[in-house]
Amino acid sequence: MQADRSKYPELDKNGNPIVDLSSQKYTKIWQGPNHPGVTGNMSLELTLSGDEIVEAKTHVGYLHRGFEKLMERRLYIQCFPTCIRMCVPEADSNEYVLAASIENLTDIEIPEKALWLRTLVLEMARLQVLLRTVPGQASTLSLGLGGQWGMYLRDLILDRFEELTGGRIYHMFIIPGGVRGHLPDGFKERMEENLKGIEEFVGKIENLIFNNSIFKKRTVGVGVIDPSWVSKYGIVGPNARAAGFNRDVRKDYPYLKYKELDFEPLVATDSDIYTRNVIRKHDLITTVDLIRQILAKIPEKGDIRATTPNVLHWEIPKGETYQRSESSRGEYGMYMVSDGSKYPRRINLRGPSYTHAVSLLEKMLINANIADVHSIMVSLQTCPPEIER
Amino acid sequence: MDNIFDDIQKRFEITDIVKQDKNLNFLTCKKELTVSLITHLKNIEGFSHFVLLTAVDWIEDEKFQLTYILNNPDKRIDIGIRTYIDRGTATMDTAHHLWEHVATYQRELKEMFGIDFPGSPRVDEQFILEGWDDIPPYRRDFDTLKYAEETFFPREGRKSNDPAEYMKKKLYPDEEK
Amino acid sequence: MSLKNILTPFIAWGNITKDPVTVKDPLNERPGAERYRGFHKNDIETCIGCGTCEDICENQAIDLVPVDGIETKDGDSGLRPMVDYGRCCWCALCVDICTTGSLTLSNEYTWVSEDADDFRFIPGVDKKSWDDNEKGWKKPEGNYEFYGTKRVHMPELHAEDRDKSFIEFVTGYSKQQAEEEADRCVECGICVATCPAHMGIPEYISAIRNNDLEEGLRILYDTNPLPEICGRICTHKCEEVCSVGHNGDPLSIRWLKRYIADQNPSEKYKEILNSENVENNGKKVAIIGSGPSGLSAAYYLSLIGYECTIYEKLPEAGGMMRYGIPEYRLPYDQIDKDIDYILSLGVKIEYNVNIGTDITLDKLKTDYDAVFAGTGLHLGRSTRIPGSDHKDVFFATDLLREISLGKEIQVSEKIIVIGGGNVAMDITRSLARLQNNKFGKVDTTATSLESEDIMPADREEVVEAREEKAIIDPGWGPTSIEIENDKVKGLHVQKCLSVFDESGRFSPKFDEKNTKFFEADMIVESIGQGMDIEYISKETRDQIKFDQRGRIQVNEYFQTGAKWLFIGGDIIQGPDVIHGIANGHKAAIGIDKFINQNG
Amino acid sequence: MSDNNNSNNKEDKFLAKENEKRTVTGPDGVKFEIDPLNDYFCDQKPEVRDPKNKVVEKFLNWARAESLWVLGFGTGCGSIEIPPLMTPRFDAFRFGVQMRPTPRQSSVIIISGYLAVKTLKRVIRTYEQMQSPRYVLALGSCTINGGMYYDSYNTINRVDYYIPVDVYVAGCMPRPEALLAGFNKLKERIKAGRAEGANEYAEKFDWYKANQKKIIKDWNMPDYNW
Repeated sequence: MQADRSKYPELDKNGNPIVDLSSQKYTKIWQGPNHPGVTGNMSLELTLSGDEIVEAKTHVGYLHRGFEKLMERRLYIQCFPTCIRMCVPEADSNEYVLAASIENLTDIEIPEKALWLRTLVLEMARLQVLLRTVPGQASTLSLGLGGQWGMYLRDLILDRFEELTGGRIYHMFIIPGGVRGHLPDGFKERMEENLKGIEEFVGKIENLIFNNSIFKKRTVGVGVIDPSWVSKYGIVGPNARAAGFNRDVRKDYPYLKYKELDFEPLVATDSDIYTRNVIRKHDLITTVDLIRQILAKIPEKGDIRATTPNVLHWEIPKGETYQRSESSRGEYGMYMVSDGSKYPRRINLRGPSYTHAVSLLEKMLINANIADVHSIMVSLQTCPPEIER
Repeated sequence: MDNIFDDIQKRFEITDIVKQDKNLNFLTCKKELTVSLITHLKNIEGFSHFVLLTAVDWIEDEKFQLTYILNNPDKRIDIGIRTYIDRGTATMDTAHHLWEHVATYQRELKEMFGIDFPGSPRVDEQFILEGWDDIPPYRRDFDTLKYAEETFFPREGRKSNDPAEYMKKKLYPDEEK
Repeated sequence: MSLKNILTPFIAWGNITKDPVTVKDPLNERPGAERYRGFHKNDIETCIGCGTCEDICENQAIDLVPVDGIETKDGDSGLRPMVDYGRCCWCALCVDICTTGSLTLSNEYTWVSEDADDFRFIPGVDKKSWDDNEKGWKKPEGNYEFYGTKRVHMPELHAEDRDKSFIEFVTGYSKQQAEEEADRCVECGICVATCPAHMGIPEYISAIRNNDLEEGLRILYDTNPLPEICGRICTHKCEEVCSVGHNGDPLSIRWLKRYIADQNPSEKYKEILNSENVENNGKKVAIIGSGPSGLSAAYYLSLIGYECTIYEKLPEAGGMMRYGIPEYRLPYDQIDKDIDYILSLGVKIEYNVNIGTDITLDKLKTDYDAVFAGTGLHLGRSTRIPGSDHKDVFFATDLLREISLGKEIQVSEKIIVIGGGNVAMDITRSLARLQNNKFGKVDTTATSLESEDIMPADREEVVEAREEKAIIDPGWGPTSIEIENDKVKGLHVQKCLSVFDESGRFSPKFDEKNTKFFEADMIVESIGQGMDIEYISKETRDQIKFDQRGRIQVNEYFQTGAKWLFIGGDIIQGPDVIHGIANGHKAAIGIDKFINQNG
Repeated sequence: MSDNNNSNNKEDKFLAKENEKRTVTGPDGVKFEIDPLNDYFCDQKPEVRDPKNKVVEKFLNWARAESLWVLGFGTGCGSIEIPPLMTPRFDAFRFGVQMRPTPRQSSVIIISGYLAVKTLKRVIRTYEQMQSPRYVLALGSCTINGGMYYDSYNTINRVDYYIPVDVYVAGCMPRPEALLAGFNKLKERIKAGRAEGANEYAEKFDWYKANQKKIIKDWNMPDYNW
């Protein structure tokens, strides 16, 4: 789509538009934080010429709680309930990367069963998020029905979470050293029933959303990520896979039990909103399959937690590490520095949204139509709390 | 992996190589050579994915440690590059020209640690905080609890007792220390 | 765009005949799951108010508050956790670490209020609708512990290697073992008040973890100048109340104390404890008896600058610690290590001086500014049953003293020990060793009034005695000693049903039909000891107040009615090293006050 | 108001560029000065609304209680439970609760958990833009006493110091069912005539403003704006 640049501002030598608001040619509007068209609590400062965006700035910090500071004054075990709030919709990746970082620095051997349970929880979390975002992409175009269905199915997965972990949103299940519970009786059967429902749902949204002419019109060829941007903007996960890069932490750096599971991420090249959503739908199908595989392989007996030192004065050896996992949005990593004391020296979280929703979004929105802003944001699957933490 | 080190060790004065994981290494580089090392790794060695940039405050040594983590997606290896800068002046060469999102990281470091990256786009704009007028909050000498207690009206009326002290007081009321 | 793309979305109309999935009455139809982490419950009877929940709470949501109707007693702080739901995040770490397992979460989750101050409550005390919910989060089963519940085994000699000799059989922790054991501590501090000397137990355990044993020694000497001795033979009341012991083995606090003392060389004590330059204040205090209370008083007084002189009746210092406790439990060189340090501070000691005969108490009164008496319980108490005045019937204290003095004592082939306390175990095990040496076999039986579960002796003493092939047969009350031809034949006993009455007073009840006869040719009585205060002159004794049962009355500083005379130790608080040490410390403070007041 | 002028007169390093005094040229070429903070906002203080007729008021309260229009503003983690609440499983619409995209149409604002200082500023503006009577539902520990961010330098500890709160719901996060219970409580309160948050805000306006200004350092907006 080559836009007519004649009405756009001159560019300065760095390529930035020279926008003179007083010239009355431009409108500046703020989208968010109190706006139904933003994902979560963040805002966009958009400069428009007509209905096309000439300049976009992402503003974050509305959800800043200073976790990285707070965790510096918490024991390692106390970091565990704290850190999971860094990304609300998919809290389990936070738990996992924290536990993995601690375990990497201390060389604790995690029991087999705990590893399987961790894998299960991570996949359930992915399923739960994708049930929200895949039909949610259509909801941005006011095609809300799929979203209503997906939200109901997601709630059933949350019920399974509640049974297994004791919590609906914040599961606090993957604790440093292991996990916090065994599979409840009858869990597999109830889960299987939910998975069947989800498979049926995937078939339905195929017709309801992916074959929908409105959806196609509004998403095919819109919000394109150029493949050359992938390394330039640090794009990961489904967004990179839609642009032709097979990037999946589960395959590339197999952690937990992913080596023993059979799955293949989908890679596409069109790299528009539609393709990204197809990739996510494929992830959803993969995840359903993975959960079946995990439930079949999970050992009946075994410990759920390794023996650790007394958590009240657990000192982690001096060192630093970076541990990653594949969240539904892509590579999710934690950089941890320990100075050998009971408190972490520094914990830094690398969420995919950090690059997706700031530098990439600012780039993608230029020349976009204002009506597509919401779709583009949702297609990048931005999660504001992990940007500012 | 090791041949990369052999190669760069000659050109850049790197020290303290720590093999943390089978595909994760940390090394220390001098401040002046860091950006050129990163450029080298990106352009020659295929470390095309920039993972993160962050700082660690070693207040006792009067130093900030900056950590750049780079990833080679083809060979699937990570390198963490540490560099130490003086805490008082806290300035570092910008690397925003290598990846677009580095500028965001540098903006955050400017705001949260007070580390300046001259030349980095929008580095002086507020990123996360709004109207912050105290010392940068991620610095170790900023006491967040004290700040919160002084600023945010915690709900009053809470009082806790230490079991040991309380028991001594109760069981041996006429003892004094 | 094909026609298909326009028509397929209409499949949604297929749902028009389906039942809605909506929950009809969400408030009542959806209880939380089996393990849901809802609101807190606390079994306040089981809770001991140790505050571990408070320590682990990352949100400072838990306060420990006093509760009406819950008394503070040993092992129970009387405090209960109050939860602030303006802070809680329902992570349930408090449940997982709860030492007694009293704290759980229910599966109730609805609490709305117009007043923000409502959300603070004491679970279990403030009645809530979810108190009886069976479901909710409990500590996960299986291997899921936040702190070690198994005690690190103390290396000791095997029964075969130790049952003939008097060498110390407990060999002490290694560095790794000590740190591992110290790691189990949750630093609640429940033990501190229970310890008569209020030792800084969590602090010195923390010093072991931090590998700062010099700091550990300083903490020990703050309240206890005999750590080597206490680290071996203390009655460790602290371990009985240890909160970790509610769900697992209690911490072996005594062995950890011993570890600190063992690891610090005696020659560095002065430097570590910073006691090299103590200024003499010119005041003098006399101390009668070099037992734990006397030594403790001397230590703390000399630290403030007093010149202390100890008068000891026996040839070596240590009192009951040396002459009442067998060497296999407390080697003499360790006693010397502690005592030598105290003496190195300038404390003088006069051996073989008997107050009352060699020097009178009144002379001490005039020569010194104050007198502390810790003369201990050296007189054996008799059962006074028929035959107990026979020459082959001995008191345990006498025998133990003789063994320590190196004298040969009578050892027969069949021995009965009457008593179930630690002294009885000491003499039983000592005699068993001597028998083993002399005859190559053991035939010593200890019998006590108390049944096995309420025997006052430490559990491990009983176990170890049995390992050494002594027989422990508790629950019998002695009735008479059979004597034939002026030779002891044995002991008649009857079954003891209960020792104490409802109000806890000593009033044993017997089953007279159920009797037994123990064959023996030597009998040792070990049912308690008495004090000897003959050395106190008549007029002084008139000033001292006694209660109805003949016990000396003292104030909180162990000061008697005669203001210059302080009495402490076993005489006041029964046979116990740590009480003696605490008494000595308190008395030292009291003496300092008394002398300062008198100018 | 005098305070507004203050914020204009003093050199404010946080003042947004759009709010600065400047000269602009109109489409017809005429130049004129604008002072956004004074020109663009109404600066009238809120007034206490005193219902004259008790019977009518009772009827109105019943009507208000049965149709709670909630502003769709997710201020914290709690907003994650709003979508399930509004979708088929819990279907809050049947209880008269529905989401609105703009403060002008809403009567209820949900403070869903912690409030960062930056969000608080928006929440205050939003709250002031809502029509009276307006109600505040506060979710989770964070709104009561700081929750797990009690020691954070960027989140407030209690909401009731900045805007009046009607009902608190405990939880972290409160489940949709608990939220529905919160709405029931709010209805009860409105029907009983106790939900007078808007009047309270007007009565104690200076106190609320002082609290707000204590923590919002870049106060580059008028004192009252709607």
